[in-house]
Amino acid sequence: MTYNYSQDPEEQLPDWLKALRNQQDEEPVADETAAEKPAEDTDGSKEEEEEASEIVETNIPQESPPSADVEEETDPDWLAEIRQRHQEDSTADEREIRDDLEDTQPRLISTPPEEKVEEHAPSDEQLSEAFDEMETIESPEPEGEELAPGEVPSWLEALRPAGADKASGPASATQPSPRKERKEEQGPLAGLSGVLPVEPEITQIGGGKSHSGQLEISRIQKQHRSTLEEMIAGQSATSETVSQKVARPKPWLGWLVAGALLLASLLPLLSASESAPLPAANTVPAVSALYDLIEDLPQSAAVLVAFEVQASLYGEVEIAALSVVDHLVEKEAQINIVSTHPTGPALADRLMREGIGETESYLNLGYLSGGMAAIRHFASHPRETNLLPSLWNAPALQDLETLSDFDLLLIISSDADDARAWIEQVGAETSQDMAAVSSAQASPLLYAYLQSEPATLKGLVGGIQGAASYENLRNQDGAARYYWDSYSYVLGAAILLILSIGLYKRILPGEPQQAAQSEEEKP
Amino acid sequence: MTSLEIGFIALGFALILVFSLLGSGRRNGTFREIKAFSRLRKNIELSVEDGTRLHVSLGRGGLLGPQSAAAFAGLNLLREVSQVASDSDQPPLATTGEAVLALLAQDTLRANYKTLNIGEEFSNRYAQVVGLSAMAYSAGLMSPILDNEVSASALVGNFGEEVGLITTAGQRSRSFTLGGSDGLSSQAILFASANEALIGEELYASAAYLGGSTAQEASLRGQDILRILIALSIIGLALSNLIDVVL
Amino acid sequence: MPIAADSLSLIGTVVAGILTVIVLSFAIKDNAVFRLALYLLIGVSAGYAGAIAIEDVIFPELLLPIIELLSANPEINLVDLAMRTVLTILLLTKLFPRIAPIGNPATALLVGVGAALAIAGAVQGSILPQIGAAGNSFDTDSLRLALLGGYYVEGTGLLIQGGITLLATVGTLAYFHFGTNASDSESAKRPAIMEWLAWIGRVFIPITLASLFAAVLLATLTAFIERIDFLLNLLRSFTAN
Amino acid sequence: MSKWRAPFSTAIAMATGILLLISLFVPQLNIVRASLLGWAILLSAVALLLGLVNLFQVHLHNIRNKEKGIYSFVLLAGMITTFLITIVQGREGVLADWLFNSVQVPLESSLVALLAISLTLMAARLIQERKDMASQIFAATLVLILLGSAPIFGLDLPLFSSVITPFISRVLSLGGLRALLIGVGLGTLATGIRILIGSDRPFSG
Repeated sequence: MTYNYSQDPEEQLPDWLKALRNQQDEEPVADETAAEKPAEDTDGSKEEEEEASEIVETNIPQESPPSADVEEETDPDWLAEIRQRHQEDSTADEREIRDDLEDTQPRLISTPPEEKVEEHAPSDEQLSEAFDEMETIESPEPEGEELAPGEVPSWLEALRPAGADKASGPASATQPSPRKERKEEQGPLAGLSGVLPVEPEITQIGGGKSHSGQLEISRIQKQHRSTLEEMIAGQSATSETVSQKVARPKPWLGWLVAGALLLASLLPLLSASESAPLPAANTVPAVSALYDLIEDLPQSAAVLVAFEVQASLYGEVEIAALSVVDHLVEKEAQINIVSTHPTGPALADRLMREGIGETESYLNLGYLSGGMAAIRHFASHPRETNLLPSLWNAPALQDLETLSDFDLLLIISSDADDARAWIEQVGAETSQDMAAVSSAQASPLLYAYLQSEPATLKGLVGGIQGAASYENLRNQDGAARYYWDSYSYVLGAAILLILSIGLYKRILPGEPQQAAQSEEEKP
Repeated sequence: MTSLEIGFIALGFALILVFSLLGSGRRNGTFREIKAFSRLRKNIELSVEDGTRLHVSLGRGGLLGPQSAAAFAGLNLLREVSQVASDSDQPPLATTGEAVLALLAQDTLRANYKTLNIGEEFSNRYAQVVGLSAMAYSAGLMSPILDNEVSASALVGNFGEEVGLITTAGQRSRSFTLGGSDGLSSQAILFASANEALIGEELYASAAYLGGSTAQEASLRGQDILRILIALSIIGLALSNLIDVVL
Repeated sequence: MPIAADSLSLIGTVVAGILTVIVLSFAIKDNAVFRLALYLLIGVSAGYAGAIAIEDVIFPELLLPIIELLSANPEINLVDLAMRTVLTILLLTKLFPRIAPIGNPATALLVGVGAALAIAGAVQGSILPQIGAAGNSFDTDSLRLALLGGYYVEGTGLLIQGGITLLATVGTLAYFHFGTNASDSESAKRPAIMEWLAWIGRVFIPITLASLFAAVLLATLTAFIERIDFLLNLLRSFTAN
Repeated sequence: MSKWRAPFSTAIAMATGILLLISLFVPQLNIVRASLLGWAILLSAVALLLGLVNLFQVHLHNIRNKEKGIYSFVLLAGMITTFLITIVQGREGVLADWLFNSVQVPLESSLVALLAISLTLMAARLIQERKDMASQIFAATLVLILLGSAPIFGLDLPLFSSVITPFISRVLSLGGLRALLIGVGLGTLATGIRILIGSDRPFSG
């Protein structure tokens, strides 16, 4: 991928940076191109490349008449070209209609030069000329060394708009300066007549330079032609197009997967089997660490539970969390629940009521609105947040002023980002002990925090596996044990499905291979 | 914040400012190829030519957290895409799962419509909130994709596991999907299912690769320098720790 | 009303069961009822989120102070309340495309806050802790113990593990290097050493992504089992009755 | 209009961001931080309501134009009903709780269950259709990890569960994971900085 030299990126520099940068440009560049050329750009060939590619966008300004926003809305060249082409097409369409309705005399619309240019914008005939032009430009490409291949990417080559073609072609290479003047048309100098010659645009578009008027090619034909060209435009383009059209999944595969997973989960549930061995206790240090943290809590310890569970993964997180929360209840900890998800408090209630069967031993502080910002605010000034203020006056919370006053912060999370936000924000404010119960999907990421230096997370129970270990540690069967056999069978079925569907075409001879992704940079 | 954190942030500022001022992107030449962006361009181009609708999905990350950066990257991409396609037969559609993002997407589109002098054609419906929870968001995206209302989707922002449903819909309707997320799990899903996936920090480079500003390119240069410094620090730390143990 | 609550709960369970079946039916075939369920979800979740936003934020943070101000509560911070009100009004202009730009300062404030939090979060939460962790790739505490205790095989194992982790980190970092010294796309490659390290990154990135994918798959498989169990229990309770 | 407004908004974004950033490490500026965060939290809640209005407008438009009218009708009916009930009863109200637990939770959970099928199929298709090195490494790693994640069909595979899978997750993938986290952090940092120097202006509508 080539970086676009041809645009004018400074347009988007903040004003104050622009000013600084202009000061920095020591060279007394007289014309208005000064702002566009980096002072240190001394490499001649680079300059040529820049100029050449800048010429490509010669016609861009005409498409976007200066408006209030123009100073910060500069098209990158490739986008501008596509749009220009599109607009030319529509202009041509409009013209066709107009020509049908009225006479064929081109009407010159009064003031802005841009609109004049549009009036001269291609009729079918001009388009065909432009198309011919495209051919003449594309063919000599190899010899134009100053036009580095990267300057005009191949994908753009096939769809090069007429005006741009003219501008970037060998003929226009002799007149680079109009481009620079036109470029300023979008900037603060827009509208200054001395700076903006209109004529070159008209001559370019109006087409004194067209090489032939052989075939009249309609817009649609031209589109077809460009599409065809694109299809045969070279090896890389072909492989991209092919890989893009990956086959639609066959419906029966979906049925097969659904059916197999359904069966695999149902059978153990129906037979209530508990034969699959649970992971051995003490084999996962992170799980043991959380167990020890809770085991070592003082009597009636104050625990803050950040309940960051979304409704979608509630079912899975519930299985992971039940044993840990039950352990807390067993230790008679005072559980205080807070959530930055609107649905968090309701789900926390559901977990405590339906899962644990507790309605008394916890306080649901409610919804902490504002995402990470609110966590930060809460971490530094827990009493100043919008959580139900009356609850802070509850006897259990009266002595708690900061998060450090809690004995443990337990994050129950379905998503790594949410847990991350707590770890980051609370970690920045206090050295509070933090542990997490998470969905299996979040655990690899949280594992990285477990191992960070200094360790920001002290313990972790991830998914049904973590819960199974935890239950084993507590020597109490729970939800994880209940689902463990099903899990084992479903996992087995999934692996079988992945391998059999994935490999059957390779094993069976004679099956045509599906489109393959190319082996390039994709990591 | 520790002085190390402050120093790191200051270094980041300094590098990006210096590279912006020097306009280094021009001087130093090219960036490595990221195929996803080339293919996105091709699809933008095809979509404009065919008069079909492009879809930019900005994810569901709120602005009040680190996910905001992914959302901003998505907005930058939307800006680039809408500049070319806003006045086509089917103007691009921006969807979000976060209300603030929808407002910003509307702002971005509105600005482009104004620039194209078609401001009166703008409607807030071109930047929609499609659902306000993770799954509702994916639900809101599945329908238009399944019904082929969009020809190509660029999913650039903060996504979670729900992105798998969106790409599944894309596979079923055979529409092009480019995906980039700041969430690593969703990156893994996108890698396996999207036509093109942006991995790691490639997501944040989208605007620079599609022709963004000097500062956007400068920030890539700055990131490169910071990354090298980080790699060197890691190696240095690891070796010094190791020597400490051995001695 | 215990009976009404029971019936509601029973109806709720049945409704939940039906909705579950409808959603899972998509695996067989896309169908109109599935689409209806999707739209229902969008509507219900949006309505819920909107109500919570009013109840938990807008009312206590804006409306209540205004009410208290009207009832002449002297403790209200007038400047703060005025700012909140003005910003809210500015943001509300976004409802109307014609005057929407008036609300830009409000969104700009949100963007500024978001940017600052992103910067702080990235540095404090991701970059520096992970640099520290990667710098300790060799798990020096365990290594020291292994060497002291004469467990040289284990020590060598730790060294190899640490080396692999370190190489993976550095290689993956190198993979993301954007800049090249080339002037055209044909030769747009990273500097030689980067290219070499990036190759290592290209091996390790898919490994990392696969482990993340596996984790998501395991989570969703568990959720799948939970749903099937829910349906099974529903069916059992009906057959039992 | 936005010609004069964009610089003003840019200044606000820059000032707010820089002030907040400074206040994050200067404890004396706690009041500034609290105020800015408080306003931002309120604004995002107000924005959520605007999002609701947007959703309403879009689907009302669909109903009027008879584009998927029935779907949009169901959406609006669900939205209005839930909104009103939850506002009137509060989150803990019987009907609000019912709607949440009997409609939203099962729908969302079932979509995740559906995702299990999709992801399985996705992995299979990846093996089937992609022949590049990265995809093959991905597929092989995935299968190896899954084999050791739990007993397979009730049978523990000790080589996988106690050697291979832990080695992959804790050694092979950890380095890449750290680098990806650092990379995302760097991208986040750079994007944030671009806003604070006034270069990226996503609010300039």
